[in-house]
Amino acid sequence: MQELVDLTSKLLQNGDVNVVIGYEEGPRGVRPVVAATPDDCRRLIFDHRAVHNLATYLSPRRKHLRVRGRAAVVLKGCDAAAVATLLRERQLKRDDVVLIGVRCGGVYRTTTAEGALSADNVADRCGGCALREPTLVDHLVGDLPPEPPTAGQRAARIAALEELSPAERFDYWRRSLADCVRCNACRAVCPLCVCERCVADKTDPQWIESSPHLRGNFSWHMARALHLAGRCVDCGECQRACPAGIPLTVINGKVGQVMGARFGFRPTDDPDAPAPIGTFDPDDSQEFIR
Amino acid sequence: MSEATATRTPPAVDAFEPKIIAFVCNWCTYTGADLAGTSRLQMAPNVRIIRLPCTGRIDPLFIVKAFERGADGVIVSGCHPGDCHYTAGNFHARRRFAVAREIMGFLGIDLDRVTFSWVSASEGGKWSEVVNETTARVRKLGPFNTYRDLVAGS
Amino acid sequence: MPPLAGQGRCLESVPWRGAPVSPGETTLEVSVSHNDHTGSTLAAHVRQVTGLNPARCYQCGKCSAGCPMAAEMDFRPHDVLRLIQQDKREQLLSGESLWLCLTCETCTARCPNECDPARVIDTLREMVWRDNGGAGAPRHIRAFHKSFLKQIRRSGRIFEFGLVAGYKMRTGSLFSDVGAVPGMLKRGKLALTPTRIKGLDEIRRIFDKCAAAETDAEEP
Amino acid sequence: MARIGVFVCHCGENIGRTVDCAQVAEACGSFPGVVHSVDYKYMCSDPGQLQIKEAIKEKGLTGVVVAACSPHMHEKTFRKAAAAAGLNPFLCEMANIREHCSWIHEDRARATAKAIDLTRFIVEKVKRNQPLVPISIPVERRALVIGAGIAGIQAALDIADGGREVILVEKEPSIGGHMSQLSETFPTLDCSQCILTPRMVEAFQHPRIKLMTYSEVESLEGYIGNFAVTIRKKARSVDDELCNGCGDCQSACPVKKIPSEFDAGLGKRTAIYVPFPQAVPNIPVIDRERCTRFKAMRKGKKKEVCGRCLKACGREAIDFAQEDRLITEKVGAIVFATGYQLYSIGEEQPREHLSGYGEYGYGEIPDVIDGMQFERLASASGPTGGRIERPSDGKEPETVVFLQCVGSRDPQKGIDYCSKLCCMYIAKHTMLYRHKVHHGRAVVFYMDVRAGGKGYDEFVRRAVEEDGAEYVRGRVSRLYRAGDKVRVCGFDTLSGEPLEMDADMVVMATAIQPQPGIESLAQKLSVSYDKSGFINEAHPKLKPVETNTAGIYVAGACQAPRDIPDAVAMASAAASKVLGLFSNEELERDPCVAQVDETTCSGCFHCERVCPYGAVEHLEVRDRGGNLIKVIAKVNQGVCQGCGTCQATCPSKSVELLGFTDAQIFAAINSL
Amino acid sequence: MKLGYFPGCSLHATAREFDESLRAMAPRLDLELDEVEDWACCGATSAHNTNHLLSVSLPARTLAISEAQGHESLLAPCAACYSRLAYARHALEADPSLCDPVKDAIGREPPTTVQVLSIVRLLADLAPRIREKVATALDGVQIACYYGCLLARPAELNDVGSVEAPTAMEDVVKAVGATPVVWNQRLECCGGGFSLSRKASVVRLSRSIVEDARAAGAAALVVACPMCHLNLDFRQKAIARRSGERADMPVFFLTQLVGLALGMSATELGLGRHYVSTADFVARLSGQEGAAESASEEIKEVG
Repeated sequence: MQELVDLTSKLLQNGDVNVVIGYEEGPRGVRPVVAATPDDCRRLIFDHRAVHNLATYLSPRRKHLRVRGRAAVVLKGCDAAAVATLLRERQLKRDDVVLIGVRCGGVYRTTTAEGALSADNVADRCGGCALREPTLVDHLVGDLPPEPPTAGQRAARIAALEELSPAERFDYWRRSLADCVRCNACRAVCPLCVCERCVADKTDPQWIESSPHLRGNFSWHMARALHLAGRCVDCGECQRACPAGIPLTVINGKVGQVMGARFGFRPTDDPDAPAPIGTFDPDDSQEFIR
Repeated sequence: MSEATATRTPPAVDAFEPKIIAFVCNWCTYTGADLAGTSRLQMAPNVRIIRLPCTGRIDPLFIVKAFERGADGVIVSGCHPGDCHYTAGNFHARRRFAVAREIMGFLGIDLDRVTFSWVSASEGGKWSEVVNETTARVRKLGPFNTYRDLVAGS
Repeated sequence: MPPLAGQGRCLESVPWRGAPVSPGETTLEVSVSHNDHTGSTLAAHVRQVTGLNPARCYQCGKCSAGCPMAAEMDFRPHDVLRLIQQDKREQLLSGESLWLCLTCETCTARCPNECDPARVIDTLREMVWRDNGGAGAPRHIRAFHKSFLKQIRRSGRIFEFGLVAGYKMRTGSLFSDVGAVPGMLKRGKLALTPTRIKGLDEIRRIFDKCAAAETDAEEP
Repeated sequence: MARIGVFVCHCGENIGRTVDCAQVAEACGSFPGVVHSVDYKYMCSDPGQLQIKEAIKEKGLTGVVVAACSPHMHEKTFRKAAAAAGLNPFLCEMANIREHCSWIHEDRARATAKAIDLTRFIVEKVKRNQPLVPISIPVERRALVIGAGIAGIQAALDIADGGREVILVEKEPSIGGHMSQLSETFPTLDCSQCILTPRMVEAFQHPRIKLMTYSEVESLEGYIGNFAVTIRKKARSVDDELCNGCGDCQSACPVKKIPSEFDAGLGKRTAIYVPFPQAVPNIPVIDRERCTRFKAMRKGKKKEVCGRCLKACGREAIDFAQEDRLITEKVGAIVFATGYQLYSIGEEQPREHLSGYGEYGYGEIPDVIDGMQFERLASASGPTGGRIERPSDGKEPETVVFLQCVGSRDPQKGIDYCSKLCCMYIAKHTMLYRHKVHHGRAVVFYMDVRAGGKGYDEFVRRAVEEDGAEYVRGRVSRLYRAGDKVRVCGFDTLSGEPLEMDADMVVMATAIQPQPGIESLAQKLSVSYDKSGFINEAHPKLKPVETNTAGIYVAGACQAPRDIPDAVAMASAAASKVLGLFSNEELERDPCVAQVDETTCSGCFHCERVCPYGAVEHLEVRDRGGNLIKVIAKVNQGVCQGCGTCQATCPSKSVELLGFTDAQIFAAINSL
Repeated sequence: MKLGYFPGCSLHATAREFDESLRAMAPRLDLELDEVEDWACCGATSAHNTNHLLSVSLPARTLAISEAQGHESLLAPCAACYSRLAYARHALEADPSLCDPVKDAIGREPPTTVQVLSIVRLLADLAPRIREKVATALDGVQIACYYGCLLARPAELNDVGSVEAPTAMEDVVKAVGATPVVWNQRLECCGGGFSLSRKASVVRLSRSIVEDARAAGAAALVVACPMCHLNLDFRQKAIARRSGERADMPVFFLTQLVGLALGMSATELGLGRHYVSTADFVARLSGQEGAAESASEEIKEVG
């Protein structure tokens, strides 16, 4: 994508930024890259395989990246929504980064998929995306591609799970979570897990049992879902990073549905939009309260 | 009031008696429960109250923690919307509970084990109903060892 | 001071707030109504059909003060509401006052308490019409409605000559206004043959489904 | 190691009847960390308390658990006893085995088991309790009173007479409020200005009252005892030091046809003006919207036009270049007394959800006026010198119709409530009118007459019986012009007949509403208000002059429609609250407040978003070189009220609510 | 601008001139009227006085057809029809529980999009265009704008300005150069549907309207409702009999008044169909004696 290459080269040349975080061709499809010279920028690409949420690299926990100075970062709409959340939660100063938005026609589930986007290979979040042209950004590149197809598998899976009895659902998750080894990859990759010290690491008192047994796993994934409620932009990085193949985006998707249905929440790249948790409406529905 | 009559006759030794933890706010529900006492409203003896300043103080993970420790049911109760001693704690809590409840349900915790209620300082009667209904419901569901024993299952 | 979540706000449905009441004291309830609206009283009927609560009327009389027909009525709009409140069914439903309402909606527009007398009166008329075909209504008005609805059922539209003729038949006042007919005809204001719409079966279906009393069988 | 003492109370038979107290004491004695466990008939009695004190001393207890009644009943008692024995009072807690156990159960075995459980919860909690020290906050013993109508003046005078300084802020050029506009007052018919003016002068001259007229509250920071208020002193365009109030500028001003606000639009004023002759302070202000010179300046004209006031002033007090000034003052308490306005009857409404009364033709028909306009007509200082003249042609009206409840009790137009004063002032109007126009008819259309108050009903009866006011029960549907008269279409619901009549003038008792802009002021002060804009009191019965922000009090008609005696009573009540607060140099606060762990806080400020009190501040953490490392949350313990919502919200659990820490609660849960 | 058009029964009979003048005027204001196919009577007073469901279902069928024809807006010049159609739309929106029974009755999807438009609203919106195209300005002619009940009330259906002080009709009258008089009775009821069944009431109510307009100095009344027209025009003779004095107050449909200003002929506007002669009024407009005669000729011819 020449426009992207030109823009980022110029940013580096002019000294506007010290590094550019973007995508390049890698051995297994597309991968993130930190470009430090205009030369590096020539490798920058963007296509349906640009699955990663590069907002992760703006998290304050990535101290090794922060020391490299002012960064420009390539963002899809969903990634921009994550940046907006970082801004809203004061984890990032707007002036410290240059945001390059890409008009987006959807991405695959994996970095290595090929062929036209279809309902079978498109990422769950892409269908009906309202952020295909991010507004938060400093620069917006590319032409607006056609709308992505909608993947229905996840919604179907959520619906199917909801059909089950509580005991059957419990059983399903018991089997799924049994594989969790608490490697914390989901936490490490999440652009919005920004705590200095995760609640799961707190010892006195201990909130979440830390050894990888099922009871601790349940607590951990419940806490994770709770802490991401109203913040998660559904980038799906957690599931992609999970070595145990736990269907984390199914949980995220369910939480997203709840936030949407109850509080009209959709991920947005407006950092001034109020977050649904931390605000309230006196008339919030309370059908579950006696 | 079937619960009250039930308590008069000692239960069979091996009958299941659920353990229920109630997280309540100091200003409304705790005081409402006090009023139930002053009014001598008989109710099931299965509920153990933990007093907190406000429902706003209640992290949903408290509920999970209670299940981990072998509670069979949980009650969460505070001031009616608009009556919060701290103005808005219960409004924030309501949003948090709404989400947490659905997540718990989605992960397979039977939501009949958790009761959310608003009980004001003047609703001693309502408090006894909440206690009795929750106890009856949880008794029907049986013990919730499933959760406590997860640690053994893995 | 940063914007606060709870204070410095308008608390809509809450009349007051702050410290909790001490035991034994009741909280102020604002939205709960203990008025029966499921029973068989007139008030319950009106409430069930329209969602309006006749108990809201505090008899200020503003409706009747503006009513163009008040001078000719035995029960003025505010009397109607009062009789509903007292559940005086017979007295209210048998009188002709209900039928004198022109539905000009002046009462409704000016009612301070959202009682909507016009809608209430329509509801009562419908009740009477359904129960006994509008017995109690002044003969001419009753005849007019019957002819009018019959016309619609037959033709789908109003054919005024036929309407007038039908109405005159019913009232027997064949010769009042009869002098107007030539003038009307001269001015092209009366068509002599009815226009029937194509979808007459649809119109009949509507009448049947709405359980409207005007069936063909009713009159020759 | 913890050394906990458990004291189980029988409460006579109250607990002992259903709970085996000895068994509870015995069971508790075996809990880890419990070194002393006893039961006793009445723990709250002197000998009971003595047992606790002695045990603390003898056994070296580090915590005390009293298993007895509700902590709401006796927590203070036992904490005091603990403190007397040298134990930090916050290390003493109660297990509620009476209200929550013995009184609600009959099965002795199960009640006893439950009592043991409840006591165990508290024992586990107390093991993790920390000694806490009550927080003391210094009190700035000066008060701010917002609004200088009769309520504000009264509150200011009471506080000042009580020996404390007061800043009295008024947005209009003069103090006095609506009361200064009134002709006479019910139920005594004494002249309003005659009783008010001395009060205004007293406030002006009081050594401890600092008067700030033509000023508004811009912003507020801080908390009870320690507010910092910023006041905007609007540009008067007249130097108040130099002006001697001679009035030459007013005489010189060529713009003379501006409807006077003080005369409710019935009289005229100039562009530089003193609102009324008795104004305090007697210093004019230039109405920059209307002044020729300012108009020309706004249009960008370079040349200085007019300036006649400047030339007329012998003291060179006119200052066209004056600008608004912002002044910050420190105060410890605030009285909110901004008063009311009348519902505007026309189509245009200051509050968007309200609709006007097109059917009454206000603004279209000149002889339809509101109650305040009638006050000005009847006032000896008014535009007609107290003669009742109708606005259209100056004729003395021979029939005056009064309409009550215009805007009040009218949910359809947006106001549900009763405005409370109208019944009384309409009765007063009929009397004033009949006293001046002996042959005139005064007809009142009303719905109910609400005259609850000392001498009030007698007053209304007098209007009817002695002064011949004719009362007709019914609302009026429409007013319209009939020649030079006003046709009134009403209905007499008592006789059951329509009633149409022609009036020479119609007076409408329009609803009482809070001042426009009260919502934004309330937001600045973070006090809550109802949907009509009236300020909410903290409790409708028991805290009628407190708002739910500590240190801010409310008086007069900004809280609900209030007549003069009510407003004055509230003002004095608020003043006494303020003086009570100021009787201490320091405030003591419950130390159960939130505390942030600086090492783990990530500065996401979720806590700040949910805090109902604005207690969360930003703390910059710097390294030794002064470089900013991070910005984290810090709880202002003077403001925090201890709800703990921040703690539940904090994702990394970096906030702790002292007295209810996670460790304490988990300990209780874990002991299940 | 293309609009759905619902003439209603009266415009095919007693108020033919309303229909004629509207159709004749439409092209001059670039309006294209697309009549709703096979429309039926709105049910009028008789339906809503006796059967609420019927009173919603009859108009709902017409509205549903109109939507199917692709109309975004539907013009209902008759104020009574406007009121019933607009009410049906409003009721279906405000009370979702009505949707099922109505759907069952009309055998179609109940309407959800079409906007019902009154002639007064339409012409008020077109006022700038009318002002541009005025051929014979009615300068200084005093007109009493009569709204009656159905255009202004109830508030939910009002599209002519506020309930107590609407201005839309005055805006149109001003656009053609005439002067709306200030008078009292413009929102009072004329007796409406009682024209046939309770003539005495109609005469009583209409009389006070005509007399008030006259007292205010109006040269003519303007209406937008066939019932009002019938009561004020046709019944003026009976009013005169009652009061002993002839008012001779011409009563125009708003479309006719606009048509006159646009330079259309009396024939085109159906002025000859009136009971109270409009000849003098029209003659004074053109300000020529000859014109007065020819106007009156033309009007007679039609009559």
